[in-house]
This record gives sequence, structure tokens and C-alpha cells, in this order.
Amino acid sequence: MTADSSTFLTAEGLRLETADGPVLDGVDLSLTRGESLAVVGSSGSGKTTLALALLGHLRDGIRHTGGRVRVRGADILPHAPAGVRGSLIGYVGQDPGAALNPYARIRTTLLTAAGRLPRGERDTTVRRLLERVGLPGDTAFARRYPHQLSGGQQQRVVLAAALARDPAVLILDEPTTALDPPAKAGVLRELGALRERGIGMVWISHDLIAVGAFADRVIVLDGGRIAEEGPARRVLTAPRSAAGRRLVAAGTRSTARHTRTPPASGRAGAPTAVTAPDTGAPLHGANPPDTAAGSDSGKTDGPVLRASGLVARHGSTTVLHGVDLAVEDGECLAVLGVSGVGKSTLARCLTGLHPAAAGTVALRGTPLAPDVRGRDRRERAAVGLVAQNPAEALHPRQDVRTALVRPLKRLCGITDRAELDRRVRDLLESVHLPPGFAGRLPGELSGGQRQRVALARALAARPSVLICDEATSALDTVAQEGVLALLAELRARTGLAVLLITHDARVARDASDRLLVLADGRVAATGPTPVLLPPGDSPEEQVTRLLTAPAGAVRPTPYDTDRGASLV
Amino acid sequence: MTLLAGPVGRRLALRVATGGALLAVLSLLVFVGVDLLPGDPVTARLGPNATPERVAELRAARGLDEPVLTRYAQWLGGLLRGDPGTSFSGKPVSEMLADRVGHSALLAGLCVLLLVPVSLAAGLYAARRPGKPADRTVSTGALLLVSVPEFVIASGLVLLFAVGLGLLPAVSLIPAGDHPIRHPDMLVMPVLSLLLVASAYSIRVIRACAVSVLAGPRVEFLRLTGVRERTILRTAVVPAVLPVAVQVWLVTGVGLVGGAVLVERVFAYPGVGDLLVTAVLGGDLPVVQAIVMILGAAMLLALVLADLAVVLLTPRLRTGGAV
Amino acid sequence: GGSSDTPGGTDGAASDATSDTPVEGGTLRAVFAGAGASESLDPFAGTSPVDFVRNDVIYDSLFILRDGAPEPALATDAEPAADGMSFTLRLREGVLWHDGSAFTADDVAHSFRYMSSPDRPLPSELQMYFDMGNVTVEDEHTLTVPTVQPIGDPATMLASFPAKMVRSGATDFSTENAIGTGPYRVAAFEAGRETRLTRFEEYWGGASPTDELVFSSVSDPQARVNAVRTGQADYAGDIPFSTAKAGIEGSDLEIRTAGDTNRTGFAFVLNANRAPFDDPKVRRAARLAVDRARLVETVLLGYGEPGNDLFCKGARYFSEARPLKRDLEEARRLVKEAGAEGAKVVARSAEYEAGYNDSTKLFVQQLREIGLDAEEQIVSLAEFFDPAALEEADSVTFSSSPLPLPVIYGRMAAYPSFALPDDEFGAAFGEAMAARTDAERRTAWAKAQDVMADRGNTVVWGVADILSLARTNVAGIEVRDQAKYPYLGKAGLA
Amino acid sequence: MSGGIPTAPMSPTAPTAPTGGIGTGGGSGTSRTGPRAAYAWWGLCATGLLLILLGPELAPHGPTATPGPPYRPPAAGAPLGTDHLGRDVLSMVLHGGRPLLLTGLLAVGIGSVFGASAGLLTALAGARSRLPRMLLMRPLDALAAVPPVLLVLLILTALPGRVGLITAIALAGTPLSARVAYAAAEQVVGRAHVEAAIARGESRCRLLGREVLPLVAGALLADAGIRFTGAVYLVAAAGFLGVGGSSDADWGRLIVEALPGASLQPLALLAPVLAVALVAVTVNLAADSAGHRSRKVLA
Ligand SMILES: Nc1ncnc2c1ncn2[C@@H]1O[C@H](COP(=O)(O)OP(=O)(O)OP(=O)(O)O)[C@@H](O)[C@H]1O
Ligand SMILES: Nc1ncnc2c1ncn2[C@@H]1O[C@H](COP(=O)(O)OP(=O)(O)OP(=O)(O)O)[C@@H](O)[C@H]1O
Ligand SMILES: [Mg+2]
Ligand SMILES: [Mg+2]
Repeated sequence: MTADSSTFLTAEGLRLETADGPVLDGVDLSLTRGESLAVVGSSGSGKTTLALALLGHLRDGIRHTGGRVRVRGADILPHAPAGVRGSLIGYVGQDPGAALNPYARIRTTLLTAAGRLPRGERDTTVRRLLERVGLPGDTAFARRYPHQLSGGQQQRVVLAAALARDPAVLILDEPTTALDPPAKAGVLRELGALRERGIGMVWISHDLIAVGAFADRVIVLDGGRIAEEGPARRVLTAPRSAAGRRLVAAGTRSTARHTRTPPASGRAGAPTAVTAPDTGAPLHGANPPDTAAGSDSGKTDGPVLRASGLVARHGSTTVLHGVDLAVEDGECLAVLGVSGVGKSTLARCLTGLHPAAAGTVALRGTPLAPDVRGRDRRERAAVGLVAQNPAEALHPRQDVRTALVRPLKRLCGITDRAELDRRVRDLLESVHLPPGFAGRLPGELSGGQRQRVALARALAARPSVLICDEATSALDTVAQEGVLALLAELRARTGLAVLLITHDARVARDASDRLLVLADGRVAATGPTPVLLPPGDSPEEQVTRLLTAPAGAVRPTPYDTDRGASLV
Repeated sequence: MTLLAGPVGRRLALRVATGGALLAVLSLLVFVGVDLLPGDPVTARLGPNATPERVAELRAARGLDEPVLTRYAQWLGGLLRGDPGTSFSGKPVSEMLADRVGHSALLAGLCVLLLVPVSLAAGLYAARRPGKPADRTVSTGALLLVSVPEFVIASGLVLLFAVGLGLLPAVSLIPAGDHPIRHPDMLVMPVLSLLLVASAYSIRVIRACAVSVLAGPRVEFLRLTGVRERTILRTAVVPAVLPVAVQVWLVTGVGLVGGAVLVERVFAYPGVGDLLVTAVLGGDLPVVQAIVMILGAAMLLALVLADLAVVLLTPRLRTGGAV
Repeated sequence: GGSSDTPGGTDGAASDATSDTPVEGGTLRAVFAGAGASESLDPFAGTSPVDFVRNDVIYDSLFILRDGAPEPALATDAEPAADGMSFTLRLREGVLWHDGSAFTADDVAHSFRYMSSPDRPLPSELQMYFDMGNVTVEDEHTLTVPTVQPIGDPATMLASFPAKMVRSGATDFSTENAIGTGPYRVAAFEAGRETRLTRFEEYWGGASPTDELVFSSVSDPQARVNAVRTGQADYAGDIPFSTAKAGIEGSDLEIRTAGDTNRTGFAFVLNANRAPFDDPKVRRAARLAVDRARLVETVLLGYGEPGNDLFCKGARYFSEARPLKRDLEEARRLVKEAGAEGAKVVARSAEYEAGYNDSTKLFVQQLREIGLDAEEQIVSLAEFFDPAALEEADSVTFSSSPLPLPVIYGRMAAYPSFALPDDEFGAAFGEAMAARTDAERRTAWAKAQDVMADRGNTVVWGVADILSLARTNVAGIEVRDQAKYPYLGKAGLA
Repeated sequence: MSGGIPTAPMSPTAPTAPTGGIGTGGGSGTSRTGPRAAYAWWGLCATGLLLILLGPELAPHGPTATPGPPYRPPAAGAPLGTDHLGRDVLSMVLHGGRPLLLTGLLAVGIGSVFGASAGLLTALAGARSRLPRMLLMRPLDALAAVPPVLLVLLILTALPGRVGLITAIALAGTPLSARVAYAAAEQVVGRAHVEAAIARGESRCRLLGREVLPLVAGALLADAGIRFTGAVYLVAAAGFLGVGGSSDADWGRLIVEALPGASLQPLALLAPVLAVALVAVTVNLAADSAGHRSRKVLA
């Protein structure tokens, strides 16, 4: 593929290898000015590696063994000349939480990205940039530090920083994963405007719908090779490669609804699990579950996890003002809310990582200590959390095996080496990772792989309730489908209750039994998913409507009342 | 944002309060501890010139045969009234310490003033090239400097600059009635000797912290977004290094106030370190007790400041965020 | 004229007293070891060289020592009563204080009371001999001083101990109130740093040549050397042997010695009150065992000579005897004879002066060679003179300048662990103290020192030079009582 | 790291041996010294260590023997000359290494372990619990407020000998170690993986040792490494003050004692100074390379 005169960015026969083999193999790519190119592919297919290579950067452990990357005809591998990054090519990384400088206020981060500015223009620049990504432009917000932002806010700040210098090309690595639908729509609008202004884009995304609306051309990566390339419309409707077909199929198919098993009293995972045939069940197989979820002690009526009147503060600002919720065995409750509303905080309150200022959390009716340190082993094991930020959630110096073994040892008391190895293998398999990954460090994993490791870790202790804070955001459609299927299976088989925090309307609609909408730190609405998000309509629009509806517009449904629980 | 009203203010108030309590504990420890030191102040003072009867007489006269707690109470009372007692030489301790503490603080202050930029520059310079010859040179150089004792360095400086080149005075003979600050030529070599020795620790710690920050994802990201290296150092690396570095600087600085004994000796600089050792050697307990209390209070203050600095310099702590 | 005209015994070192006489005017800057912040203008408080040197030129004594003999200063005469239990002190007339008032007997009575007051940190040792609180003033220039034991030669005692005269009523010795009768008055003083002194024109002994004396306290010997070397000072007292040995380049600098009558005697004092040194044989064995030549070569770097086990070489009535020859054979025999083979010997030392610890280490090795189980006990200065510990020690390292014999033997007698329990010695010592004529004193001291030489408990292995570094034009420096604290009242630049 | 994990052959990217982890570590600019260089380096260290430990056996003269006149320049019998007492400088240097190294390493090791644990524990407890702060850091503050010289004096009085010396040096170093550890850990403890470990109920030991320590090891090792030289001179100071504990031939003592005669016999000063410097550089660089693995990730 030869570049014509308008070609801005090219990769020719790019080959990058790790000690274990190639990550990218013979990748050719070119981008003309103002063009929008989407890169899709399953998790671990080399998208982030490619994006970094286009910036002239190789992660540690990755070697450049062939081909070249050029910007305006000049080689940028192995060393990018000064002035390429930032001003010519802007970058939005996959993991904003790990990228923002914790010592710099938002304002400083943006001004640093914007380069030299006259003193008088700085305030207006900061405000303009923040507003462009849908964040409040007031000074108070600009003076915040990254840790004072929610995941979605962080991501938008990173985006704002990339826009600051009006680069010729933007490289976006999953820029909207942490955004709620309205925010996402806003960002996409902003990006669309940029495109109008002739700014080229390389866009890495799992979100095929957004890709379809946005990209001129799509490249499908598979195992480090280009599986197919073509106009967006054609690739997304009639993919020719197997990889493309898989992705598109998973992305457009409405995930099979995994309704919860009837909440018959006394029904629980335990008998099912114990009596389950020892065959294909990778997770809760031969071993009788050794946590509260499986024991018969707690098999009483009522929700497995209930929170009432939760109040949570960050410093002096109150984020949650009295939240009530309940999840039942085998149920999946999706929590929706705009970015920054307090979903992560709620998750942390439930797990005891952020002790609530008021209110109680009860596990099967037994109140839990607000601080996780005050909970006993059973209680800790019973509530699992997949944190929002997979990069930070894994210890950078511990390999995957250690990450998985620890909860097994600590919370399940397994010490036998062979048994541990077997469980680790099973866990990896259940999240669709090859067993060989056990020896890897987090730095050697792709974003989606990290997220799956984090999920596997949370599942290791066989919790009764699993809280997933955006646990599928970094996953491609195929992997996402796999994970949701796994959760569904666990729910059905072991009675696992799932609290699914997500921005992905489709996931919320297809995977959950019930919805809970947070607004202004309170529960704005709750009810069965089919009621709140009836099938048919575009789920995105429905969620947007839900989130932007005035508080109280959505009433609790009979479903709640008939359970005798007043949830609002 | 008024810092003092927020979490920082609360922390500070608490810290100052515990600092005061610690000072009280320290005073007891110091008084009793120093009292238990071997040797008898009276015989140490009288040397071989005194007969045992005179020693006994003198002990009684100085109240040394009273129980230690009684003497502690008296001493503490005096201290609170601003009177740290009388030296065994007969001079009021306050008079003996008056200038010397300031002189030593001046030396230490100047040293820290230079230490901050020097150690930051050298530490960051080395950290940006980990494992490269430049890093090895800085590290090894710093290590060599720290492993040569300060009096050897000081003597070397004297040989070079005073005896050899005649550029600077060999000895800090500060005229009576003058403050050392009026004689900068006499401060150069003492400060330089202290700096050479003290900087190694800061350089090494700063380098170690900076290396890890520079290798982290945040710096990688900043680099990818085209932020200049200088800006990265300023906005991401230095702030991450500062909380640790401030500890080292403050503690080193206060340590130098009483710990620069040998440098003070070599230059005959009228500081408190020399006085401390002389007093320890001579068994002049009231002086030892007073100096240790002053240095202790200074150190506790420095530690409070260092703690405060960590809070102020770590946004997560400053804003009172979650753990 | 100076006392120490004898040329220094060591090659390459000039004598302190040069033939040049200082010229009128100028400033003489001298550095001495100081005591830091505890230095004081109180003439009875100071303990460091710079205190002694400074206070020597601000204040005067009643008598001074010259060649070991008392010489009248503020007093003209001290005449003992017939029973020796008091003496009459006659004062010089026409002496003025720095503030212009006249010096009288009241000043002396006050000075005596003040220096011996029990509240003082260092009450004067003179009260071991004189009843200083009960002085009677006979008239303006005459006093009667009672004594506590018969004293035949009060003038020597008054000259030997620091007994400076201060003004009647003086108790505060701040810069403004430090008023003496000496050749210099205080212009500025900062403890541990510097004293500036200006000439007192009405000095009774004739005004001094130099306009201004500047004394600086510098504890580190090498720093003192550096100060002179780089021109910050003209004279540095008490410099290390190693500096002298290495030599100092520069044509206008010279290393001086205080002369061989002003050397410091280095010794090990054996504890004659406990085994094994309670046996005269073992004491003698130790004296035979000590390798004087080696110690002089190593510890003194050759700046000095072997000692004959008697203190105060150079003092009046000192017995010149040949040092014992090293004889290990004989020493071992004596040890065996005394049944002290393998006896434990603890040699206590602290670096009270340079060379204490080194000499102790060598001594211990030498004692081991004659079959004693010797070991050094090196402690801190503060512990060194702890009486209980001293009584437990078998040997204590010690040194003395050539003090008058009554002083040194009086001191040793007062310290149980230093005293020699020997009747013959005790009797001779008492005689010497009470003797009223020179001849009597001479015989009594000879007797006492014979006992010491025969079965004494001091192993004075060497006498060490006292070195100073001076610009060649520094002149008029005198030694009065101790060479480490020279008298600079007549010094100046030639 | 990954030893004993069954690695399925189907794995497309099978993990390599632990060296792979090290090799890929080290940040963007870290040197990639090959294993050969590393072995050579460790070999050199080991040889040096052996030499120091065997020194007293190799020395031609005993530590108290005075075979020559003082300050003799190098000659056939004494290749480095003699010192102020006429002792053979070479022998003294050989004798002085072992006690010093053992005292120094032990004292620094104890002090750093203690200090670092205190600092890390406190950081881990965070703002939630004041207890560790009160029980660990505040007493250490009080300890820091006592000048090291006095501390050495006091402890050696109560506990004479080498044990006292080691205790004193360890205690003198602990407060700053604790603070450095605390300040470094303070930047790390908020990370999600530490929270996850807390939520799992990991023991404190494990939290400290596995979750936090590897991320702050660089600073801690730099701290401990430098502290070692401090220990050398604290030993010397103890000797200078006349309190026991140090042996005759500690390098620090040798240096202090050689200074006055440095112009007569510079080798008596230079030899121990060089020895200290060599050991200090080696110890520190060894600490660096030990910390190499862990310091690449902190932020
Ligand atoms: N440490 C903190 N200090 C102050 N404010 C904070 C802190 N952490 C979070 N916040 C604020 O609290 C609010 C809730 O944050 P939280 O992370 O719970 O949001 P979220 O609903 O998870 O958002 P997202 O969907 O973007 O992840 C946000 O407005 C955020 O800015
Ligand atoms: N530093 C590294 N060392 C070794 N292997 C690595 C390293 N970085 C990435 N890999 C591997 O290379 C492959 C591609 O990773 P990359 O991050 O490019 O994937 P990705 O397509 O961005 O996936 P995701 O959608 O999950 O983010 C993955 O299998 C990953 O495990
Ligand atoms: Mg990726
Ligand atoms: Mg969140």
C-alpha cells in the first residue's frame, strides 16, 4: 500500500514482537488528512500496541523487528522526533485513570497540554476545553485533582487535553468506555465537529455502533494481523473475514436475555451447585462452595445484599444522600447513572472500601461493618468487587497467577498446590484467557485482558454478590458476550447475585433483571428492566431518556411493591 | 480555599498538640537519660585536682545528691521560666547557648538552601538516565563523597582553598561582636563541606523516587501526549518526589544544627555541635540537657513541618479524600 | 628576660624565648585551645589554655613563678609566722586597677573569699593550705592569712595556683566588669571565639609593647596551625608533634619549643593500694618493663626524652636521676618473686591530653611481656576521674607540667588511688612542706624523691616538648608556671 | 514468580522464566545489563565480601602488634607503611573490615527493617486509624529528636559492647527510614490493588511485604545503602567519645586516628577511607540492582 501525497500517517509492514512472539505482524495502514479510521478487533489483538507505535512508542518488552511508521514521510520508530506528539498527533489513552498526573490540577493538565498561552487566555481556554467534552467549565472544577473525579470525568479530561493543541491527527484508544450515554453522545458530537474541521482520527473502539456512525474506514485486527480493511459501511454490514464476522455478529446480536431464576423461597445456589454434574462447570464444579453463598445457613427469604439509607461523603461533599437497594440471589441489578453521580462510590460503600457515613449494608439480613476491615472472612468473601480501573486494580509486580491465588488461599482457604493450579486454570478459562497468561505481569496484558483478570480475581472467592464496576467496558463485543454469558450461567447455577454498574445501555438492557437509576445521589428510579427499558427501542436512547428525566418522573413499579420492599 | 479550616488545619492542630506532648516526654527522657550518663560532672570538671572530700562537698552544693525527679521538676520549672540552669562552669546555660544555636542554624540553613537545588538537580539528572554512565557517575560520586568523612573533606578543602590557593580563610575566626553572616568568606568552606556530605543522601533518595515515577504509566502518557521533558519533570516528577525529599531535607537540616561537630571543629566555627560534644565529654550535664532539648524541639518542629509538607504536597491527602 | 633560655633539645625547633625584643605598637594575634562557650573572664572559672593565657594578662597574681621560684608581683613579701600557721602578706603600693582605682588589701581579702567560696564551680585549691575566709586586713597594704597546716613557703603556693586578684566586691565578670590590674584590659570578648585586649598604659610593671592582643579559641590543633599558616594569626600554642615532624613550609614561620625545663611529664600512676601494685617489687617491675625509648619515639615522635619516673622535671628541688634501664629479665623475676604472675592489671586512660591512650596501649603490651595480664580501659573524659572507678584501676595515665613539688605531691597525696602509702615518704613530704629555709626544703624533697625513685608508684616514662608555631617576628613570649599557658604580657612583634 | 505454573502448550504467548520479567522491567531508559554483566558484578561483590570477612585471617600482623616505628612510609615488610602507633596499616585495614561490615550491615538492616515496617504500617493504616501513627511514628519522632551522638552514648551506657553499638546505630537510623518509607508508601497505598488486598483481608505482613513494599523498595534501599556509611562513622564517633563497642581496628576508628598524622603518613588515612568508600559504593550499587526489579513501577 503506497501513500499518496496527501497521506499523513503510514505504517508499512510493521512487525512488533515480544519475547513470546509477534504482537503485530505485517501491518500496513495509511491515513490521509481529515480521514477517520477505526481499528477494531478482539481484546488482545494488538490495537493499543498499534496505536502506541503510531506515536513512535513501544511498551517495555516489545521490540521493533520490521517495517516502519512514518509521519509525513519521516520515520518515527524507534524514536519519535520532537514536535510530532502533541502538536501533530494527539493521543487519548485507554486507561485515563492511570494516565492523569495526580499532582496536577485539571487546569494545569489542560494548560500543559495546550502549550504556551498568554496569561489572559488561560482561563477561557480551560473553560472552553472542559465544556467541549461536556464537563463543567467553572473554576472550582478546574481546580480539582484527578482523584476527585469519577472515571468518566477523568476520561473526558484526557480527551480535552488531547484537543488542546488542535493536532492534525487524533489517536483515540477507546475514548468513551467510561462515559454514560448522554456524555458519550456529547463527546461523539465534539469529535464529529473536529472531523468536520479536517482533523484525522485513528479510533480504536469496541463500540461498533459508534464506529459505524463515525469512521470512514475500518481495519479489523486479528492476532496482530490485519484481517480485513474497507469502508466502514461495508465492513460493518458485510464483513469478509472470520474475525470481522464474529465481532459484528456479537455486536449486533441482542445478547440472549438471561432472566433470573424464579425467586422461589429456599431456592439457592447451594443444592444446585452441589448436585451439579461434575462435568463442564469450570467454576463451581467439584468443590462444594465454601462461602456463605453456598452454605445453608443463610438460605432465608429476602435479598442477599441490602443497603438502606446509605450516605457517603468525599471530604465535605456528600455524594450519596441515602441510597436504598437490594439484590436477591441470582438476580442482576444494573445501576445506571450519569458519570460522576456516585456509582463507584456506592460500590465501594457496599464492599466497605469507602465506609458509609450513615446507613447500613446487610448481607442476608446480617448488618455488615461499614469498613471492610471490620468484616469477617465469610463476609468479605461474600461480596466481590471488580473495580472500575483495571490498570490500577492489579499489582504491577504480581503475575496473574498470584493475583488469582491470593483470594483462593485467603478467602477459600485452599492451600493445595495442585488444586490452586487447577482453580487458576479454570478461572482463566472462564474469562477466556489462555492458561499461559498465569505467568504474565499486568504490564504485559492488554486493557481487556487486565479487566478479565480482575473479574476472574473477583470470582475466585465465589462471592454471593458480585459488584461489577464497568467490568466489561474494555472488552470487545465477543469477549463481552462471553463474560456476560459467564455471569448469567453463574447466576443460574449458583445463585450469584450481580450488581452491574454500567454505561453500556445494551449491556444493561440485555443482562439485567432490574434497573436502578441514580441521580443527585439518590435513587431516581428502580424497576424491572423490561419495564424501564422495553425491548425494541434503541437502548441508548432509552437510557439517555432515563438519565435525563427529571427526578421522580419514573415511578417504582408494582414489581417492587409486591416484593414488599420500598426501594425509593 | 482556606487550608487551616479544612482537614489540613485539623491535622496540623493535632500534630502540634502531639508535638508538644512529645516534647514533654522528651524532656523527661533527656533529663533522666543524660543524668544516667557515665561519669561524674563534678570530677569531670575538677579533673585530678580535687580531693574526694571536695568532690562530695561540691556535689552537695550543686544539689546533685537530690533524687533525679526532684531535680527534673526544678529543671523543668526553670525551663518553663526560660532559665535552663547553670553550667558546671558557672555560666548561665542560656548565655552559653545564645549565639551558638543561631550560628549553627545559619550554617545548616545555608546548607539546606543549597542542598535543595543541588540534590534535586543531581537526583533528577541521574534518574533520567538510569543505569547510564551519567547516572553511575552521579551515584558513585555522591557515594564517594558520603563515604569520606566530613572532616577529611573539610581538611581537604582547607588545604586546597586556604593553604594552597589562599582564596579563603582557613579558620572561621569571627571577630567578637560580629555575626558570622557578616563574614561570608568564612562560611563558604563550612557550608560546602556540610553540603558535600549531606547531599549524597538526598541525591540517592530523590534519584530512587524519580526513577520509579519516570518509569510509571503517568510519565509514559505525558510523553505520548508530547509534553516536553522539562515540563514532565516539573509537573509530574518533582511533585511526586517532593514529599519524600522534604522529609530528608528537613531532617538532614536539623541534624546538621547539632551534628556538624567535626566541621565546626575543623573551622573553629562557633556552633552548638562542638559545644554539645565538649559538654558531653566534660560531663557538663545542664548544657547537654539544654542543647538536647533545643535540638529536640527543633527536630520535632521539623518533623511536624515535614508531615505537614507531605499532606500539602500530596493532593489526595490535602483534599482529605478517601484513604 | 625569659626563663627558658636553654635551647630546645630538639633539632629544628627554635626556643620560645627569642633574642629579639618586641617593638612598640601593633597587634599580636594568637590562637589557643579554648573551652567553647564555657570560657569566662572570671579568672577562677576558666579551665582552658585560652582562659589561662587571657586571664594572665588581664589580672595579676600576688606572686609569680620564675624558674620554679616565686617572684613578687602584686605582693612584695609573704612572711610565715613562727609556727607556720599563718603568714603576713605585704602588698605592692601604687598599683592601679583598669578603672583607675587603687589596689588595696580589701581587694585581696575579697579575692581570697571569692575564689574559695563553696558556691564556686571550682573553689580554689589554695584552701587546702590556707584558711582563706578568715583573712585579716591589717592596713591598706598588709594582711594576715591563717593556714590549715604549717606552710613554710606561702609565696610558692600563692604563685603556683591560679590566684588572680580581683577588685573588692567583684562577682560579675562580663566584658565591662572584667577589671584587673594586668597589662591589658578587655575591649571585646566572646566566649569560645575571640578576646580583644588593649594595652593598659598605667600598668605597674611598665606598659607593654603591643597595642592590642587578640586571642582566638581554636580547639582543633590542626586548625590552629592552619590559622598561623594562612596568616590569620601570628602565634599558635600547643601544636601536635606530627605537624612539627611534617614540617611547615614558609620562611617566616617557625616551630618553637618551650625549652627542656618546661616539658610535660607523661606517666602511669600505679595504684599502690591494691594488688598487684601494692607490692613494691611489682611496681619496680612495671618500671623496668616500660620501654621508654619506644614510647618517646612513638607517642612523642621524638619530641622529648625518657623520664626517670619522677614528676616535675625542671621544677625546683627536682632529683635528677638516670631513668631505669629496660630489663625484662629482671622485671619478670620480680613479678614471679611477688607471686603476681598473670595478675590482672587494668590500665585506665582517656584522651585527657594527646598521647594518653596511645601510650596506654603500648604500656599494656609491655606489661604483658613481663607476665602481667594487662588490659587497657579507655573511657570518656567525663568518666575518667570518677573516684570509684579510679580506685578500681591499677594504673591511671597521667601527666604534669613542672609544677612546684609541693603542688604535685600534695595533689597525689589527696587522691587515694594516687597516694603512695609509705611512712618514710609521708614524713619527708611533711617536712618539706613545713621547711622554712631553702636548704631544709632541698634535703626534705631529696629524701621524698629518693623514696619515689626506689619504690614509688609513678612511672614517668617521658617528658614531652611543648611546641608552638609562630611567625619569626613574634617575640617576648615568657613561660611562667606552665608552658602550655605562656605569658604574653610582654610579647609583641619584632 | 511463575515457577510451577503449568503452562499449556496451546498458549500463544507462553510466559518465560523470571528473567523475562526482569529483562522487560526497568522503565523506558533502564539499562539492560545482560545476565553476564550481572554475574560479573555479583561475583565481584562476593569476592570483596569474602576478602573483608577473611581479612583478619589474611593480615600479616595482629591488630595490636606494633612491628615498626610510627609513621613509617611503605617498605618491604609493610606495603602500606605504619600508623601513628607503628602498627602495620595493611594489617589494620584487613582487621577492620569484618567487625565494621558486620556491625554496619546488621545495624542498618535492623534499623531499616524496623523503620520501613513502621512507616509502611502507618501509611497503610492511613487516615482511618490514628493508632499506628500514635504508637509507631510518634515515638520514633521522639527518638529522632535525640541527637545520634547522645543516643549512642546513652545506649552504650546501658548496653555496652557490640550489641549496644548495633542497637544504637539501628535506633539512630530508624526514624528517618520510617519517614522515608511512610512518605513513599503514602503515594502508593491508595491504589486499587492495595484496596483489593485489604478487602480480601490479607494479613498486614502480606499487605506490607507484597503489595506496598515492592513499589517503594527503591527509595528504601537507597535510604538503607547510604545509612551504611553513616553507621561507619557512628562507630568511629563512639570510639572518639571513648565509649566502647568498637574494636581497635574499625575502619572508622582508623580514619579518625590517622587524621592528625595525615601529612606524615597519608596512606594510614587513605587506605581505610578507600576501603569504606569501596564498600559503600558496592553496598549501594548492590542495593540498587536488587531494587532494580521493583522500582520500575510506582506512580
Ligand atoms: N476523592 C474524592 N474527593 C472528592 N470528590 C470525589 C472523590 N472521588 C470522587 N469524587 C466525586 O464524587 C462524585 C462521585 O464519584 P464516583 O466515582 O462515585 O462517580 P461514578 O458514578 O462512578 O462516575 P463514573 O461513571 O464516571 O465512573 C464525582 O462527582 C466525583 O467528582
Ligand atoms: N509489554 C508487553 N509484553 C508482552 N506482551 C504484551 C505487552 N503488551 C501487550 N502485550 C500482549 O500483546 C497483545 C496485544 O496487546 P494490546 O494491548 O495491543 O491489545 P489491544 O488490542 O489493545 O486489546 P484490548 O482491547 O484488550 O485493549 C496482547 O496479547 C498482550 O497480552
Ligand atoms: Mg488496548
Ligand atoms: Mg465510577
